[in-house]
Amino acid sequence: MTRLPTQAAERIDRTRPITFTFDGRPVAALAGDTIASALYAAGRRTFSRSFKYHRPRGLQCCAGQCPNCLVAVDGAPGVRACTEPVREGQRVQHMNAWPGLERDVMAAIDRFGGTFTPPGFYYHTFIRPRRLWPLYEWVLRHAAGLGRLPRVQSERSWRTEYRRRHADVLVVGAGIAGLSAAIAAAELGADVVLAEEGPEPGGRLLYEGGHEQARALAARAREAGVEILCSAPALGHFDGLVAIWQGDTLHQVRARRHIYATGAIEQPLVFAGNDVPGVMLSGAALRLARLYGVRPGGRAVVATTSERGVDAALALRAVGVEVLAVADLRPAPAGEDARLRAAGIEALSGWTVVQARGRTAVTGAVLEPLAGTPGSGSMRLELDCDLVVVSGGESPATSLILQAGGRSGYDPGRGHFGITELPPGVSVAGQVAGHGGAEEAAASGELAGLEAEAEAEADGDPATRRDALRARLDDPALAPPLEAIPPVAADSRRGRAFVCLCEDVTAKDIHRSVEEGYDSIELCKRFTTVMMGPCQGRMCQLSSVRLMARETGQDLEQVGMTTARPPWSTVPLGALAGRPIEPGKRSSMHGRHRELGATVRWAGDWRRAYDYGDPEGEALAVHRAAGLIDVSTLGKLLVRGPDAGEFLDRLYPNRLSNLKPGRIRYGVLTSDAGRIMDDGTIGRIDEQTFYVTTTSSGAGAVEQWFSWWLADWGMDVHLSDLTQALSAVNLAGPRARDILSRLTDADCSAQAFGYLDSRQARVCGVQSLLMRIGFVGELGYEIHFPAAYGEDVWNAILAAGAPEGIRPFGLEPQRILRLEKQHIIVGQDTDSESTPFGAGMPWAVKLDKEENFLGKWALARASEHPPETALVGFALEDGYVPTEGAVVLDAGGTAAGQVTSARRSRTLDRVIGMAWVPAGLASAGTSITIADDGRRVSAEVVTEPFHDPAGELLRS
Amino acid sequence: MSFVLTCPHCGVREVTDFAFGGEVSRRPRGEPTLRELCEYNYFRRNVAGVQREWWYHRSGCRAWFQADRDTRTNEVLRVGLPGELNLEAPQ
Amino acid sequence: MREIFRPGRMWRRRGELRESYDVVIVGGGAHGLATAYHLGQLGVGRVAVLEQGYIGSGAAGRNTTILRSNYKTPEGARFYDASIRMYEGLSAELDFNMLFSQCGHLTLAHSDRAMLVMANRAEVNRLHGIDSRLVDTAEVGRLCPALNVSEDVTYPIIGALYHPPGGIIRHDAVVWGYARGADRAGVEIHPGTEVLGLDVAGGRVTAVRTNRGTISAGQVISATAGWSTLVCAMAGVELPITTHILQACVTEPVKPFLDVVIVSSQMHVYISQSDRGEFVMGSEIEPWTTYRMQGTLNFLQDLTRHTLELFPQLEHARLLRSWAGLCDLSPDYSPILGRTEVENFHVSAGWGTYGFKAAPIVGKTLAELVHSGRTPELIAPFAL
Amino acid sequence: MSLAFLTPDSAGDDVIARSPTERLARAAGARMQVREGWNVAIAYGDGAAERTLLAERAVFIDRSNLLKLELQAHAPVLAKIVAAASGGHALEPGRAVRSGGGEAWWCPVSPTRVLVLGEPEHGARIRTSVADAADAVLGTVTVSDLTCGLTALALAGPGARELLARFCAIDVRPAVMPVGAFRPGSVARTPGYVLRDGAERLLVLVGWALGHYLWTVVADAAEYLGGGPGGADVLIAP
Ligand SMILES: Cc1cc2nc3c(=O)[nH]c(=O)nc-3n(C[C@H](O)[C@H](O)[C@H](O)COP(=O)(O)OP(=O)(O)OC[C@H]3O[C@@H](n4cnc5c(N)ncnc54)[C@H](O)[C@@H]3O)c2cc1C
Ligand SMILES: NC(=O)c1ccc[n+]([C@@H]2O[C@H](COP(=O)([O-])OP(=O)(O)OC[C@H]3O[C@@H](n4cnc5c(N)ncnc54)[C@H](O)[C@@H]3O)[C@@H](O)[C@H]2O)c1
Ligand SMILES: Cc1cc2nc3c(=O)[nH]c(=O)nc-3n(C[C@H](O)[C@H](O)[C@H](O)COP(=O)(O)O)c2cc1C
Ligand SMILES: [Zn+2]
Repeated sequence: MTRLPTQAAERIDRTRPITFTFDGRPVAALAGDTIASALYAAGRRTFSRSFKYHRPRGLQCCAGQCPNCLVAVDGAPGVRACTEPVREGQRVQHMNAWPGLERDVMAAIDRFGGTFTPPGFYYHTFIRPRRLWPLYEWVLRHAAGLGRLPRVQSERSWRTEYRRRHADVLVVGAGIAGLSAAIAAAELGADVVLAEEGPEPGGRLLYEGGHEQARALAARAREAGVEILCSAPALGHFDGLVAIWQGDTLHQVRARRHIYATGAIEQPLVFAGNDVPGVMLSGAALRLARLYGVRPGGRAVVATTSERGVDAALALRAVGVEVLAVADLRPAPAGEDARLRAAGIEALSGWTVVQARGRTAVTGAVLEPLAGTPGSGSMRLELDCDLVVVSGGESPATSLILQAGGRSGYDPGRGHFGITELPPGVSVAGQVAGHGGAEEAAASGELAGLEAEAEAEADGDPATRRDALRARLDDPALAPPLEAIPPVAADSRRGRAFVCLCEDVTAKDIHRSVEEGYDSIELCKRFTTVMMGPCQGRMCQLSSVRLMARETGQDLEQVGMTTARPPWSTVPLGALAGRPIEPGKRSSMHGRHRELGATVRWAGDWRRAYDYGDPEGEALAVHRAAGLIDVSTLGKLLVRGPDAGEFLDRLYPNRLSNLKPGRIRYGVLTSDAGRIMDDGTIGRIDEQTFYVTTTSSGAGAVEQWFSWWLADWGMDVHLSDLTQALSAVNLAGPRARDILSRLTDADCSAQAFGYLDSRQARVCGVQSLLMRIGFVGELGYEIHFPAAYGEDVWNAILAAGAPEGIRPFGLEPQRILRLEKQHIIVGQDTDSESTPFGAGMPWAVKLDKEENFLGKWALARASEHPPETALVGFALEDGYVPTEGAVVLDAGGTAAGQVTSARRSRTLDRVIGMAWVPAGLASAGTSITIADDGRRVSAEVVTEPFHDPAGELLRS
Repeated sequence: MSFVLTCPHCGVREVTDFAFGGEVSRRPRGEPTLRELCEYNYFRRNVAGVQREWWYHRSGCRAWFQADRDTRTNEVLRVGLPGELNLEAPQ
Repeated sequence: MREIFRPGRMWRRRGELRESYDVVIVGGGAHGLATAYHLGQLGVGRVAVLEQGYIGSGAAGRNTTILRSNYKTPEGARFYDASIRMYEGLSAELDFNMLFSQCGHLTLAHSDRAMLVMANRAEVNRLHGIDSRLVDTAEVGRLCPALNVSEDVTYPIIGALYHPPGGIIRHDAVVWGYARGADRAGVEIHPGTEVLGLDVAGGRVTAVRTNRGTISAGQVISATAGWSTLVCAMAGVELPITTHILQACVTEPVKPFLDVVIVSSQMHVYISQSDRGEFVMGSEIEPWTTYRMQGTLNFLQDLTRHTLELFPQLEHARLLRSWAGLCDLSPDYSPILGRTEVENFHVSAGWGTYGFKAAPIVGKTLAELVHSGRTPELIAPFAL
Repeated sequence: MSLAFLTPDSAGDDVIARSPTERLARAAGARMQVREGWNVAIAYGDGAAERTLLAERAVFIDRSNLLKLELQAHAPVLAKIVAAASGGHALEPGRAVRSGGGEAWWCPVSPTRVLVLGEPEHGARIRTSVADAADAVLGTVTVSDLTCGLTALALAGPGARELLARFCAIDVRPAVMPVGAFRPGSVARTPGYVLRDGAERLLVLVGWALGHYLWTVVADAAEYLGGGPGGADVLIAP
């Protein structure tokens, strides 16, 4: 491994060697290296194979912007080697090549297939014969894709975190501008977060000679209390919420003010062979040399549109790179070529690179004067070199600002799209705002920081300082020098000139796309897939727009940019997902159910006991002796106040205001469209107080519904949601009374406590609300009591009932039991279209009530015609249990209804169910045909409860 | 989470704290015609502009309130409890 | 073969607007362009498609491209089945490969209730000759080995509705294929042409005002999806529709391992792997109405959390881009298709999150309606 | 009292009140003791480790046994009650006030709804005084005992805020949310409340049936940050 002598700004620790493997072979690195810097130091030039043509690709940006160094690290694909720090023992692998990076069989596409695979070739091929398309598709499919993920994996293995952070000011980008902004705001007392995607604050200062300043500024910022997040790209601006990804953590920052100091992205030039390994941006070459002590090449040619390339040439020269020539695209010598000449470097004003030679590494460069420059057409220079350094202008990193609602426009002076309009609460500083020089960037940062805290601070110094800064930034002398706008040297005879390295889109492809009619930037993007790869246009948007402008004869502003969308940098799904814990409600008895062997399943947002292993037996126990079921999941609402009765009369289609204290009534809840929303019982506790129960899954919606109408009607009613505050059990079966009597002092006799009565009493010593309700069709008591006692009361009742043979029963046996009674379950036997009439509950609707209750008008209309379909019970003799959801056929054999419930009842010794059937088939005794999984079965309609049709047991 | 809403009781919260209740419409006072009933039940103005709408602070104070929000930008111009925004409903 | 290497122009360059057209279609999405194509096939006179942005800039260019026909209601099943059958022949018909991948479609059930609904769908589908059946967890595992079918997860999979003809397609290709077909039949396509008003006189539509001038029109069709309320309101037609955003996202492309479309409504996830190797994922609509096509962080968070429960191996797949599109939701999730109370003004709306799959049949039937003046039976149930 | 069935005041010998997190606490090594009719996790091990965590990082402590009364009344009526109970304090949104002896926090959910939180040992007294206050005003007052409606965890220690930030979006920076500030809002993706009841203390409440869930979320985050569960006694200064 060869390194340059110690560099002042270097990030590596030469005393700490680290070893990792690349494609299985060990690579020696130093602490502080990135994977790419270590590999480069070790002599590697090819880092990846391109998406489509499998061309060798080398380092281009060294800043995590381009797709050229995507590798897989410890199995995770898509990692940017140029920013990923090395770790001991890390397994790094190349991605898109077989058998290896050096020899990739698919590279044949590049040699031979190129002309056969223009953009979108697949749209025009493989159309006929149709039956071969799946085969072609398989081939296409398997050629696509870069990385490889495990085919199967049983659970997440990466722990990721969310962190919420509120701040006064969020600064994105810790270059000189961002640091200055953060310091200014924090020193005024603001709570500031500063996010930087690089591993260290400093931005360009770090490798452009300002590392000491960078480190001093960072220290000052920390001192002022700024929270600096490094290796932390801000991914998106979501209406003021900014997501920042840092390793295992996704920070979600909501700040009062946002300062974007995201700098600018150095742009490549488009010329033949501009993708050959060894062609790199000036920033990349400098980073390699200065941050990692790696010499980017031996003999270099530089092409630039600004001073940036000139600086780079001199800097490279200083680290021992022989710089053969600097092709400066600016027409007139900017006077700076003197600097180059002094260093013995040839300066070629008005020239550009038209071709980089070489296949797997640069071997030479061809330079020519630009069209319109003296010598163009006749002069050319061919130089042998191993490095072509380009600097094709800078494109402000505006993505997040645009996401925040800012606008951009083409700035002809600078040759790029800059910010023209800012949304409220957002400011910009530094190069992204057009303040490119270090001092200017610092000044604009400081100003943004001061402004961010303007409201907070007392007047005086900062205000004066702000004015001074504004004056300085407005100085016309600071107007940027005109930069040359690089023409496109896309002479296809010399080879492919790439616009987009992610997707292997060439200048010629853009030309073709326009020719074919995809003549807007958006259509061109979608057709050629330019800008749709991992870089999302950072390296290719500007070139694409320029090419489009040329091809369509529009100016760049008219061509415009494509939409800025999150994420700013690609991010593993795991980092977005956070912790995988989902809220699940559990009743207080949950632990006991498990110990009793219950199968637990979801029911709405609750975890519920489905059964205890023997659903039919559990149901039988309820018929023969007693059973106990946990019904804590029922929604429970307290409706209280002088208007409570009227409120309920307006909500329910039946009358509730005349209910007597201590009595209970069933009610269905309908929408104004007359559809069933929910059902439950309403008990009156006293004159002003009602206790309403809802279905388990409907509880939230009903509470929301009640409070909505309460808000709208403004009645004197209080609502209190008691769903979770109370545990509830249903003790049911012929022996329920005996068992209960032993647990309470209350008189449980049929005379004192009849069907649909409610009472308050202590049960097992606990104050409870008791309700005689019979969903399961036997004598039964619902007992509601404070949730903290759930477990102990449950145990006590089971213990007390042991002599009678009480059994706990779950949801499944309850379904059998209620089906025997033809009690409906809203949401299973009804859907969003069902009305009480269709569901066979006309008695639950009192159209003669004078209140305009919810659903009244629609129900009144519905009542005028008999429903087209009706919910009925049915029975089957041959033991077959139809699938719930099976179709009921009409006489003509077409689908006209549906089975909603079906179970085998051991008590009745037959299969029973409920189904929606056409009105003509709804009368008792009619035979209906059910189509189920290809078979036809007939069943008989039964319109009264199968069990205890007269309800004697219920009332006993 | 994207835009925030200011609950009249609790202050600023992420929109995911709230349930959306749709645009504020008027329930017919007396017996509506079939067309009126349909319009009330199903038809919405669905404006591209400022809309007065219902929100429920589901995760917080559990109050329903109204907001005037621009559906083109999601900017919330004002919020209030029912009856507080008694200015003419926005056009 | 020549065509591949020198394909020539897809459509003519946008020309000037004429003063009048027989039919003006507002909206250059899949529905508008399919209708234009079929009008062209029927030889209907001068037809123009007016599109405010670029063709396919609406939901057609933003959708997750899932095609299926296993709908619950008989009329829906019939209708979508006809559309899928058209899709099957569309690449050949338009001589443009739309990369229709009939890889199959699995709707996962995590609850009894979902199983019930799916059993019903399967049965209704079967009665209409649509290949659709209920499968158990083990078979789900066989059909999609990459899927985590373990019981030890938050929402275990208890079964699925399997629909072999379902699949995904290259959405832009559908738009472009129809646009080319329409263009070749003489239809004019006008991108960058925003409709600002509709003139109605004597109960019938007469003219269309645009940012490029007013044109008179014999018949006008609104195929403006998320913008339907606004365009229909220009003619005084009210709709039972609200507009919401639906979001989607893609990952960086990886080598293929998911060969079937997976949908879990309970977890609000649908996911497929495209021919480019990227995972295309979507979720449910945002509950609030909006016309602003900007996404939310919450979407990305919930979607990825749920997706990783189904596919833990995607934890290191990288999110590449996310976006939002508009959806025109009707209260009963059923479209609104055909005539309106304004004469000669027709509409295709209410497509919510599922209208892409309907584009071919909508195009065909709407064109028939315009051409013949009679509402085709297939779409009669969807009248306003 | 017509709503007596809401009040946990068991008279049964074998029936004690249990927190929804009891089993998790036991599994984490809690020592339990019955106090005021509640089975309380008083300490983990000898309590030394949790005291260190409290001083240096963060502990979370089950406080589900806190008394929680919900009062509803018209705003002026409610204001009167609060003023009487708190020695003249007005009900300001987002600010809880302490009642007379400092034994209860009166937390405004809205102008028409307050949540009163108190230590279990003062439970009877607070209940009586609230009932008296309700009786003393004109207008309907509804007092619902939500002691078992909400589970509560106290987050304490210098890392309390950072711990909360892992699962809750509410801004609890001291400048924004000083001691006594009270916020209804989403906690761990479910409806909840946060009260800052001390400089380095945050009390988090969510629905009772989500106690198990909340504990799981908090324990998971705490473990990552180097914190852990603490017993009720850790909050009592040694
Ligand atoms: C994220 C997302 C995922 C989806 N996933 C699926 C899926 O998997 N499967 C499926 O079948 N469906 C899906 N859909 C729904 C489907 O995309 C739409 O229902 C369907 O595309 C709508 O028809 P369209 O293509 O004609 O609409 P659009 O493409 O929206 O066309 C309407 C056009 O009208 C234009 N327009 C509007 N107003 C005017 C005006 N005033 N003047 C001129 N032009 C105007 C718009 O610019 C737009 O181009 C999804 C939708 C979204 C947003
Ligand atoms: N040498 C010269 O003569 C010369 C000329 C022009 C400019 N400059 C330099 O240009 C710099 C301009 O300063 P600046 O601060 O505007 O730019 P900068 O490029 O130094 O800093 C921008 C920073 O933002 C970070 N960033 C961008 N997007 C991000 C995101 N989404 N999330 C997190 N971090 C993100 C980048 O990693 C970078 O570190 C100065 O350092 C100046 O010295 C120098
Ligand atoms: C099925 C599908 C696949 C897509 N794949 C990509 C992709 O690979 N890369 C990309 O940048 N965008 C992809 N997009 C998103 C588009 O770039 C773009 O975001 C979307 O069409 C919405 O347009 P807008 O972002 O310009 O508003 C895809 C879109 C769809 C509908
Ligand atoms: Zn609130």
